[in-house]
Amino acid sequence: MANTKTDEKLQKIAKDLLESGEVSLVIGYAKGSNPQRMRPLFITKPEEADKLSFNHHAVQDLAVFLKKPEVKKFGKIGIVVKGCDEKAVNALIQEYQLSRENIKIIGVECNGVIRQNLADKGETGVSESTVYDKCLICEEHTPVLYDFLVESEEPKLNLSGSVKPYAKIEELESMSADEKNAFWAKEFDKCIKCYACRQACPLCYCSRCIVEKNMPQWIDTNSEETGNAQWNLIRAYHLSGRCIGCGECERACPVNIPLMLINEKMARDINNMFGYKSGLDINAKPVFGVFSESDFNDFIK
Amino acid sequence: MKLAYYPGCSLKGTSFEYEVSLLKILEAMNIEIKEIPDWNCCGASAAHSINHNLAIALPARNLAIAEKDGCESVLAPCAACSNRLKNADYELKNDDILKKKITDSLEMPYDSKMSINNMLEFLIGTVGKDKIKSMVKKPLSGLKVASYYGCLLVRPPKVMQFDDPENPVTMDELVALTGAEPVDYSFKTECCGAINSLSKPDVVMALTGNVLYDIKKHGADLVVVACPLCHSNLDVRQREIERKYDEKLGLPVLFITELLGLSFGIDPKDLAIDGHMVAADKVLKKIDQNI
Amino acid sequence: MEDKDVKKEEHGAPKISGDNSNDPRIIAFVCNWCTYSGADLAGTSRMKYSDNVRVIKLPCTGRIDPLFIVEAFKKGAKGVLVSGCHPGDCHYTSGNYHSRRKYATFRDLLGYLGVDLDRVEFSWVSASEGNKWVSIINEFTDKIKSLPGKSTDIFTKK
Amino acid sequence: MSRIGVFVCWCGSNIAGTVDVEKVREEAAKIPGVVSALDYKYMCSDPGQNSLRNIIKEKNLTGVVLAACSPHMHENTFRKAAAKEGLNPYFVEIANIREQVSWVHEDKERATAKAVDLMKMMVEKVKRDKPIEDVRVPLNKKALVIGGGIAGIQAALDIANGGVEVILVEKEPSIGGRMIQLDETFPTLDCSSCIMTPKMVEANQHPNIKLYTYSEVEDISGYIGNFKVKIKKKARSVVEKDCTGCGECWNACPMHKNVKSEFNVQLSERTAIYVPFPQAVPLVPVLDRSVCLHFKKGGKCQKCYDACGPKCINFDLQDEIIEETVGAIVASTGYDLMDTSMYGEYGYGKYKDVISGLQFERLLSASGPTEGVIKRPSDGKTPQTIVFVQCVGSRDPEKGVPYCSKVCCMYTAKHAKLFAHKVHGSQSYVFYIDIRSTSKGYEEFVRGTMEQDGAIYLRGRVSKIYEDQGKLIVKGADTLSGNQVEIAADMVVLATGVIPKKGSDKLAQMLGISYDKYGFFTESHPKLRPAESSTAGIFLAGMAQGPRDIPESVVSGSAAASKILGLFSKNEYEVEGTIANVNEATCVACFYCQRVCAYNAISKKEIKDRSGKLIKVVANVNPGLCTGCGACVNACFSKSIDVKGFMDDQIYAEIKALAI
Repeated sequence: MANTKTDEKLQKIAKDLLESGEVSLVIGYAKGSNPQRMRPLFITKPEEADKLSFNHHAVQDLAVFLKKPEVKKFGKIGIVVKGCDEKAVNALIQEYQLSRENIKIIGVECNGVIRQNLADKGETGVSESTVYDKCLICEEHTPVLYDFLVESEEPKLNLSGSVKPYAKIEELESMSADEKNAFWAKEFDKCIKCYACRQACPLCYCSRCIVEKNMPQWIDTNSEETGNAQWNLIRAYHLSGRCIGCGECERACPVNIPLMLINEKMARDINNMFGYKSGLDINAKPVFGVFSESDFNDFIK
Repeated sequence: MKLAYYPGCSLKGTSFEYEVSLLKILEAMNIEIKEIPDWNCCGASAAHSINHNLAIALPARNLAIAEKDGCESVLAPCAACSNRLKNADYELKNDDILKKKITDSLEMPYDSKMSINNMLEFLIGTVGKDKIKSMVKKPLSGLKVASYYGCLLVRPPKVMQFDDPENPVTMDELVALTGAEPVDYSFKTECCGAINSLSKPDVVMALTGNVLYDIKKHGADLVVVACPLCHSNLDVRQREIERKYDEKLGLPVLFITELLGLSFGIDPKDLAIDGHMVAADKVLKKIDQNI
Repeated sequence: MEDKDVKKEEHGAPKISGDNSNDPRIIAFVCNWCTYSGADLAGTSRMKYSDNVRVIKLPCTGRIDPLFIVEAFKKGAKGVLVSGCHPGDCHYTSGNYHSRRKYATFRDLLGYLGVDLDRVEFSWVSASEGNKWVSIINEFTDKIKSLPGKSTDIFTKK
Repeated sequence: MSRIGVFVCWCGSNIAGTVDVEKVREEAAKIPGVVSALDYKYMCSDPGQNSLRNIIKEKNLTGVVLAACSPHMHENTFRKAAAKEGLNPYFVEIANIREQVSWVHEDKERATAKAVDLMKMMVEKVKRDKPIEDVRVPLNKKALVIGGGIAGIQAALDIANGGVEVILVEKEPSIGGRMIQLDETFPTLDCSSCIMTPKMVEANQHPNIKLYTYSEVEDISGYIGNFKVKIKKKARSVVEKDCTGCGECWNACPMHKNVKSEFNVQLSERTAIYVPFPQAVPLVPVLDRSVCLHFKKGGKCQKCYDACGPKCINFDLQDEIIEETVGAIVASTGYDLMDTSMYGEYGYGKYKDVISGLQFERLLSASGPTEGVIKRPSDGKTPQTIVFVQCVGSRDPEKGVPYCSKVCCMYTAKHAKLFAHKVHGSQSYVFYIDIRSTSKGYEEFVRGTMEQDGAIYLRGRVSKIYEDQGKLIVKGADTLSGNQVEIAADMVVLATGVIPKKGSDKLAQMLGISYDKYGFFTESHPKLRPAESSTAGIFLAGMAQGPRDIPESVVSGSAAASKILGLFSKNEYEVEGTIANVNEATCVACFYCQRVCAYNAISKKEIKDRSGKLIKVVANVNPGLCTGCGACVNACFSKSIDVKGFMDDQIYAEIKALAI
């Protein structure tokens, strides 16, 4: 398959970075064996740069690799990121998991990525009905922070407003406690406690997850309803105000629990309550690292 | 960038000179603006003292139309209009509940990303000093010009975010660009009494009189304004004030666009300068003598 | 080790059965400085209040982790109360402020996942507010007794 | 294996009247790990305590639970008793079955059930108690005072008189602060320099005080008892020890009309080499290199050097960094006046005769630019009418600050009074919002200004000041009569609000103490610990904490000093051992713990291998600073930090003990 201009730009940047020794590893995308899928690519030699590519099938948030020790040991790293993924890089910097000096951000302008299930059926067009919900609410089509920017050649995502992203959230909000309970009990019932959601998340970087702590065992490890509910609750809680909405947890879930309905709801509410959106500013203090005397107090007697 | 233009009622009526001169200088500078289609009242005169939601909804509709039209910035030459538009935008930005209520009732979305400019912001910010300077063909040197800002351009400062609210200088800077000499005086932002224009003319005369006599005392040849309400008080009432206080003023009151037009070398007639109550003949003569 | 089975047979005190909806178990997590002292004041003033509540003392609301709330539900509590110093009064300057953010978020999340928010209560009770402590406990107990649902059952085995 | 003793107290009938104490004891005996269960009438009595001690000894107990009154009553009593038998005092837990059970419930059966629950909780808790040792921190008995105004000088003198060495650091060339700029002080009208100068001299000559003027604190690390301080002694260009303060140098300086005097608040000029005022301490000039011709024109001018007898001027002197180790710090950095240029309507800066209160002080002062004769800056004439405007910036949330600056009501009354005394037949007007004159003699003082000295007080705000024919026209409202007023004045004095000294927020960050949104340092507790900062070992004094007048500043300086002397009366600083503890193996260094710590107790620790290679970074708790509040535990996602005395597994066990 021919290189697009975007690909060429990416390859040039990566090549230059590796040649000059500014980074010792570049993480990016390469075309997969199936043309409708992109796969992550790790390159350490300039001559490998020509494999780099980017298009609307580049779904994965590569920032997840930045938490891996085997990647960290490379020291200075270049990474290809979409706007949403780049927020994960910012959040990692905010939380001291990454230092700005050690990362070269190769931002790509992204007009939406096609849902994998549709892509697998042959969908190649970016449109309101084919991209992920996160793309419909995306405000960072151009990454907020980058060292290099590769502009998109593709047409802008046209929003008519006919598709309502995360519509289920409002529906859930209007339900009674028992109805909500029933909805989530059914969803969590499917959970097999594989922790793929955690592994796929760029911000779940603890080396010993709370669920693995057994003195005391706060979260039951059984994969019955009870342990599942506890796990999903605590996962969502630990990501509240931190989740940058890349949707990787939901995509990784083998039993299709709609995790983004929780993540997005919390992101909205945190923004409403505290005026904070995650991953937009590497110098901002995380929402749970600070407080305001005038914080939301209505629920306290 | 597409520029929306919100004329408001004054520019289409009592202050037609303002629009005529604005369009003229824009034409000269080759700048295109697009009048907001189907615009409505900004709510300045009555709505905002009676119904808060309406006072927000009216300007919001104009902004929403402009946004839908693909504009990122809007020019509202009338100070009251720009004041109302900015107020609505500010409240919508800071109150999500109100925003939902208003956009629901308008049945139009509004993204709150519109940059709203009053005339002075537009001239200094969007057009730019360099551009204006390059347009000046007929420098107005020797002319002493007092800039009167009134209240609406600068207050409330938190919302207007424009210049120093107590000592604004933007218009003076524009005056200086034309080659005229800006006159410093004490009542730049003092109330002209516009709110009482019809109900308590005595108060208006006292307040406007204060402003005009102070300007006179500081030796100005003329006054420039960027607000139709200021203009009508300073210009239309001047004769009456002279009679009441028994002291001549004879201060022509021009819109800043007219003054710029003059310095661009545009024929005063094309700028509708003859449309004012206080004749500007002397001033025009002075300008002509300069050349 | 102290496991549950041992406890069940050994502790023969008047015991509330597994389903305690009619006589609900309420667990209160309180800070040492304000609310615990406020409860002490209710005691020294011999005020009477509902005996469904069990108090767990912590140094500060800053130490009261949302995990405790879940754990309390897991162990059969029908209502959980968290109480500490009023804003500005924290013995440790800002523990209650930090926690307030967390509780606001956690509570929101609990509600979204279907826990009836009437079952989780937060209050500021100072060392001088013995009467407030009493009315909060009484009102909370009454409320819990009146709730029909089993919205915390997602955390317990059916 | 746990060997727990449970002691159920009757408290006479206080507990036993409502709780079946025997039942509680029986239940206790059934709990695995409980080797002794006992009930007794009064556990807190001597026989009660003795039986506790005997059983600890006899049964070799590893933990004790008292089902008794509130821990706030007798926890310490029982801990001490246990400690006497060699049991770690923290292995004593109290189940509060009096305040939380017998006194508040009536149904004996249900009360007993609750008492049993509470007792069981505490048994489970005590089983998991880990030995806790109180932390002892050695103390370097030397104090640092930052800021040499009246509060700092007072603190330094008190500490020094207590026999402790003090380092006093002052940013300006002389100590004295704001107070030495004032003329006379309310309400007694004693002259500020007359009462301040002796204190300055005393501080300078005190054998226990080391004075660094024209110096700034550059860096502070460490913690209570052991702060490492770096002080930058800025290059003075004058060798202090040789200088006699004769004045030949500044008299010789050619730059005598170009630089505005900071001390006289821009109302006069100073030379490039100068002392800020004649009574400066130390009386050693400073060469201002930013204006000195020698430095600006390539070394040609050296008139001061030529004039200097002892030849103590040295153009080559460099900034010097001095390192000191101290055990405690007083932050008394004082205040600045707000910039009133945002009040464009008052024309400060535009009209020469609109001046600030501090400028008026200098005009009044006998050592000021006009030698105490009130002359207006524009033309040097003596004003006959002065309008004083209070609350310029204060109590104005829109443009200034919402708080009251506290001293303005009083100094304005003083200004009006002194004006009346100095210019006979003059008239002053004071615009005010409220008059706040609550200290001793203050109200009488203000009334005197109104009644004897004829100042006209107008309750209302000023909307505009403009110049007209040589007069300043002051437009304002007199809300008591309901009239708009216009006063033609010769001069206007603005009572400008006070704000914290510029850069005090930076210092606070360096010290790790908290400050409010305006930049004032915050007290550890606003009522009960007003002299302490939130960080152990750092104390506060003076206006840096918030608006206050001279006597209050002096009191706060003395308070800080007495706290330090108290601290230094022991050789070690002792803190409770209930502090946080990091699990370094699982810590991922996200430092949320550090963000929520109100005490700056958490720092970064690098773990390195033998070759010095960094293995990982983890959070580290400073035992001297940690108070054991536990906010860090709540902030930690992986629960890699825990707080002794309230450990996660203890809380878990307590909840579990309540399981139904």
